[in-house]
Amino acid sequence: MTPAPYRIRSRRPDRADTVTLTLEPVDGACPSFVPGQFTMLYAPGVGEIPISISGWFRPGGYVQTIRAVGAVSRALCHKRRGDVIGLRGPYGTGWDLSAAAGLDVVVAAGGLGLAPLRPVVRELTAHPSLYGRASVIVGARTPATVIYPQDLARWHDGHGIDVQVTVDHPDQAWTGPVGLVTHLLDRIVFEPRRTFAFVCGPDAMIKATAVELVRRGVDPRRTAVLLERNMKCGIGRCGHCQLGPLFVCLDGPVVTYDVAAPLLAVREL
Amino acid sequence: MTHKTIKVGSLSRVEGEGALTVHARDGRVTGMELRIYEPPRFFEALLRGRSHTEPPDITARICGICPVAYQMSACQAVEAACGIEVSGPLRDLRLLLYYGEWIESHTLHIYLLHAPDFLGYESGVAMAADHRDLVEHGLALKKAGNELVAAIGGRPIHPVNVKVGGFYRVPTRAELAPVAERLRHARDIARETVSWVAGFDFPDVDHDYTFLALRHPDEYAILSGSIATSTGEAFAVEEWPAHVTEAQVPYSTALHARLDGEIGYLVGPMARYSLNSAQLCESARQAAADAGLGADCRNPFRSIIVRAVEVLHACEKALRIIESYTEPETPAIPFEYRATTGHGASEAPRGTLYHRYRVDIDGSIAEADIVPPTAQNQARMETDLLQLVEPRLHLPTDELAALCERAIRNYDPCISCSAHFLDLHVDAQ
Amino acid sequence: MAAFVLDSLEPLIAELRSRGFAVVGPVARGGVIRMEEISSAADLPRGARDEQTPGRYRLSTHDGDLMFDYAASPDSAKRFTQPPRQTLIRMRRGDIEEVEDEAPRLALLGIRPCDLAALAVQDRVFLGGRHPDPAYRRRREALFLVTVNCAVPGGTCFCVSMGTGPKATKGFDLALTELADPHRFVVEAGSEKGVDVLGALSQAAACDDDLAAAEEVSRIAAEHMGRQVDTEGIQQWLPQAHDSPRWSDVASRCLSCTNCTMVCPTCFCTTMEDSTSLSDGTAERVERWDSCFTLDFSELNGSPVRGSGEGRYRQWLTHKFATWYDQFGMSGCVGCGRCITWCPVGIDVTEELANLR
Amino acid sequence: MGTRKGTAVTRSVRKRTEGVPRLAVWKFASCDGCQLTLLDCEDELLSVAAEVEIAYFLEASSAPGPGPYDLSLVEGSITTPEDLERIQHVRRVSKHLVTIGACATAGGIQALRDFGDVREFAAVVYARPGYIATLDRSTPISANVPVDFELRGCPIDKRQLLEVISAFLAGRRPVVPAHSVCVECKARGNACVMVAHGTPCLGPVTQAGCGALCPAFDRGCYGCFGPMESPNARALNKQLRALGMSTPELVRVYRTFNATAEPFRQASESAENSREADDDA
Ligand SMILES: Cc1cc2nc3c(=O)[nH]c(=O)nc-3n(C[C@H](O)[C@H](O)[C@H](O)COP(=O)(O)OP(=O)(O)OC[C@H]3O[C@@H](n4cnc5c(N)ncnc54)[C@H](O)[C@@H]3O)c2cc1C
Ligand code: SF4
Ligand code: SF4
Ligand code: SF4
Repeated sequence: MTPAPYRIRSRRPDRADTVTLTLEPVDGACPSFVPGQFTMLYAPGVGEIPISISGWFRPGGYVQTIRAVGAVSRALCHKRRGDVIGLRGPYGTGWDLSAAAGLDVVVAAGGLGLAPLRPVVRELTAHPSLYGRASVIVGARTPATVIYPQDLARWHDGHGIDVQVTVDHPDQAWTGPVGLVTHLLDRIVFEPRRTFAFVCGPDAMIKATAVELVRRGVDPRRTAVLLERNMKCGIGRCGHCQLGPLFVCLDGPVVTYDVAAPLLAVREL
Repeated sequence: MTHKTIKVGSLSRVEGEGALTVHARDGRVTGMELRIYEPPRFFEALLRGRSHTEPPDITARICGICPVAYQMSACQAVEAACGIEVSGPLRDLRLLLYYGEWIESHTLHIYLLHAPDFLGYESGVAMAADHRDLVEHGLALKKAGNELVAAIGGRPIHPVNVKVGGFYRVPTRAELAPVAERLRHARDIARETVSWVAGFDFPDVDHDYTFLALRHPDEYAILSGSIATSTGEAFAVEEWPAHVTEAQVPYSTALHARLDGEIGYLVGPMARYSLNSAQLCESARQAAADAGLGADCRNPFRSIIVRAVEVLHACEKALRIIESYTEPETPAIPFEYRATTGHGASEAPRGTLYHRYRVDIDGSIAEADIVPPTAQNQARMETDLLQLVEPRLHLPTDELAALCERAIRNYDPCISCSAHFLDLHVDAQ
Repeated sequence: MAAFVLDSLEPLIAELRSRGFAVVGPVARGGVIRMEEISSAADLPRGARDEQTPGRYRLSTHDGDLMFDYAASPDSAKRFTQPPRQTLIRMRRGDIEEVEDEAPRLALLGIRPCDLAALAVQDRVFLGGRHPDPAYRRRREALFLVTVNCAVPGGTCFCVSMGTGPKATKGFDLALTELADPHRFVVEAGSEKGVDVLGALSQAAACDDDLAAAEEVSRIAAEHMGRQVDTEGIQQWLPQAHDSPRWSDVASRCLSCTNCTMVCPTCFCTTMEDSTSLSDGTAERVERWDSCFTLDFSELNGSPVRGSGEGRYRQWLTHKFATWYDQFGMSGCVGCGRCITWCPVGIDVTEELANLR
Repeated sequence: MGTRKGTAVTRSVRKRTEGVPRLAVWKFASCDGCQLTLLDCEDELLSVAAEVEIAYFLEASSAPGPGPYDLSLVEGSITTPEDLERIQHVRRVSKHLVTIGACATAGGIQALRDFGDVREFAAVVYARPGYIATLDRSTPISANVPVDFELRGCPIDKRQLLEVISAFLAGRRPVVPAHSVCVECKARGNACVMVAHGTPCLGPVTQAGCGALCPAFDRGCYGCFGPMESPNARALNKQLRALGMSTPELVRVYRTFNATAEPFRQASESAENSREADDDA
């Protein structure tokens, strides 16, 4: 339960309230990770919160994107290059990319949910031949809350991935689609019975998207979702993240929809 | 023609809030406002209809500085009404609790509120910048008092363990042992405190006070006794209403207490000391003598020495009680209420605190009367201020203002004892 | 396993103390049996008997020599294996420092078979997974366990239903059965440590009468269980009862006060508290007992997932009796009845389960 | 211990230090106990004073520094027309405003006037009540200006006060849980006084913070920290009645220091109207 010291190697403000940090261990090696896993980031004296890993850099360090929503996330966002913070992990389950081999891939993100999906898309761009058609659909509240706009553009322009973005509340400059992310499923091409989907966002977005995917014929066991629950320890000890039989920190955060569906269906579980 | 107005905007380093304005013309004080802007909280009214068991908890909230005093006077008034008396080891525990409050409250006043005046600082904290050791000693002494109150009462402010008839749970010897340890150290600090404050530079003042305090046959009265005065008048606490009356005076809406028709008597450390100093314990008496206190004390600036002497006395007495402490059989004595009136008085750090309750046939409070020390002293404070200011009108305004504020602080007024305080307006012309 | 007879516990207590153990045993304090450090058998609550019903506990004293003539007290081993508060780390000027508390060598004398079962649950929770807890291990390994088989189950006990009592079969260093007329103890060792301690005492082998009397004690206790739970298929049916109207019924009575989880010997949930010192900027991280009945517990994005009393009670009961199997392969309930006795409004899990079924 | 003669004139030794957070302590209708809690932090007071500038604290200092303040601690409730204006000023000059204690957070014991007639109250105490400038109600600070955090207790707890000050200075959430007193009661190792002694206790509906003081002294909690996050007073009242509390006792027990905190007000009113008693019949 003791965090290891990590130095902030670089800090990039993404959006008004969102920052991407690259973190490298002050000493020792950085443990490898599976996309989808998270770490517990500790802002000294303020608190510790789960944050997904959204990338890796050589020779060894994590890229993590944090939105300032409360005390701890704000403290982390305010850290500067060179500051030392604490890190535990990586913890939890990851996206099972091997299960998607040879299949069409749909990556669906709601808001900040794109952060843990970023390494998935990186894999798709690195080894396009291993997968079928690849699409990324993103829903955000406003155009200003879409994260990684450069990445999205590069994936689309440079790697031939079908990237679609929709927003709830457009601004003057917005020319793209407006509405729920599920509507974007009509705009992309995939063969439902031969598709693997990766879904991450708020509970409601996950549910709506997965339901829609399954209705179109995607196998729930091939629909991976990333769940979010209150976490204090990240290692199955504090009890906070329970979702029915699951410890989201150990059995998740990534689970397949066949597992998640009955649990998400129960109110206040 | 000279005309000036001296304003002490907000009285500081007093408990509660007040302000003073003095108007003067041609060398005469033409008006004075000792404005207490402590809003009234109507305790006597809201006690009506409450159970006779509730005054200790409720009246504690009149003052966070001396809640134990309120609890003790309240308990005794209700107990008097119900015809019981708490004695023996339970009474000792009450004394112990009370000594804790004396130590804590007096030390707060001496070190953090009063001494800075003599040494020329704005606050105890500022004083610590130059005299860290000194202030740390004071805080250690204060802490000893607080820990004593907490050991018996649960917490220093608004203790939870006091009830009519005794306590909810009595402490074990083991629980008191660490407190005794600290008290022994506190006693040494208290002794040093007396000689330290005795060395201050005191203005030469000698007032002709009428003093009032409790007197007890066996001890330097704190918890109970009868009323003694420097006029030689003595009476039982039940006779308080016959002797002490509260009246509204024409120039003020404040209730001024009168003793046998006379306005402006004084309660508090100086009164206690002057009336009962022979009953102080040996070492406190010795320390007082060494500090140059005579048989009585009539210089309010020197009241800081009296407080220090009382702290030493409290430490000594508390230690003795702890040393011989055995757990009482029961934490409280059982009783049945009676529909009568009961009176209770005890010596709050700031002076005699009187409570009276009339208990109704259903056990509720039909009537409550609370006379806190600061209300009793207010008239006397105003007289003092007048006497202080008039011959010094030539002094620079801020110096005079500081002097006035000091004069008020001498009395350690606890304005939160707001049961009776009102706005006081004085017209300048 | 060989059984022996002890006439007095005095030599045992002395032996344990001489081996550097602080002996923690039952004492009667404030009208309740508490587990506190004792120095002699004289500290044990001779003649004490309890009466436990939902939301009510009363202790009384009787003639006779029996020292363990009552059921589970509010203190289980949890307080010692998982302290209510512990500092995990301290951080000074960028240096993160792990706080390693000394694990006290404790001999728990008089803990009950259900408490041993609870320790087995804790062992599974804290040591059996992917992230074993070294601090728990240290404290756990420093324990010497002297259990006492129950003679009089409390009015709220249901260990027979849960298969955890009233007689201990494993998990102890020594197991005692207290017998009257004459007052004596049948003692068995359950570990090498136990054998070793026992070997240092002068004891006589238990005769057949002693053994029969001990068996009888356990048999009678088993017959007098205050309550019972039908555990058949509970792992399946309980989670499926999530829409039962019974939840809102119990929620109207439940105070969300957390007492049930606090006294439960297996409830392990904690939270973290971070603080900074004003004077030197030292940051500290403390882990303390928490409960699924608090709103912070499930807070997500500013509001609790389980905002209703219904949701919180359901989480607790379902976790204890059903999802615990999914997570740890065993029940989270050992049938000690503490949550029933110590619920201030007397909510009874056995009754709720019967009604939900 | 050294002796030093001083002058009567107060001089200011504290320079305004750049970058040091500035703390102010304000008083409204109250007993002073909550602000005294700051002076009762004997072990911490001087280190606090080294970290923050105690810029305005009349109880302790005669040199009030001017605003603005980074953190204002406000004690007491609003009961007079002047105080109504003064609290607006306090809000204006304060970056963070934290109320301390039951008076500032819930109106305090003086809010009992809400259940009666304040003019009658004044007449009981004063011969000429006409002079009294007071409002009909005693309102918490949050009823008058926005408040950043409310610290409970009558009085507040010293550890919690230090925690709030350090949390605000460190920019984190103060660790001041809103759950019941029972959590602390059990962590402290108390046996429940309701269960073990049949003593009525408000602990289950009262917010933690005191460290479960009353049960530790064999007494039922009397609710001085106000309602907890999810109080179920109706269920508790049923049990309190079973333990022998009468309707007037129930009404009174909620009407003390947090009488107008909404859940306690409701609890006392529903007890008063005996709806619960009827329900149970
Ligand atoms: C597996 C996982 C991955 C996540 N990945 C990211 C990410 O990549 N980027 C990102 O910005 N956010 C991520 N979050 C959400 C992030 O953890 C919360 O925003 C954060 O905990 C809020 O804490 P706070 O102290 O800033 O806010 P506050 O509202 O002050 O929260 C206080 C406390 O409440 C709890 N809490 C509140 N909201 C959450 C929450 N949503 N999840 C868990 N605990 C919560 C925390 O324990 C926190 O200590 C992730 C959450 C989980 C569970
Ligand atoms: S079940 Fe009982 S003990 Fe548990 S939270 Fe509810 S009222 Fe409290
Ligand atoms: S004594 Fe009161 S505070 Fe403590 S557990 Fe019982 S009900 Fe809760
Ligand atoms: S137990 Fe209740 S009444 Fe007693 S101090 Fe704590 S909050 Fe106040």
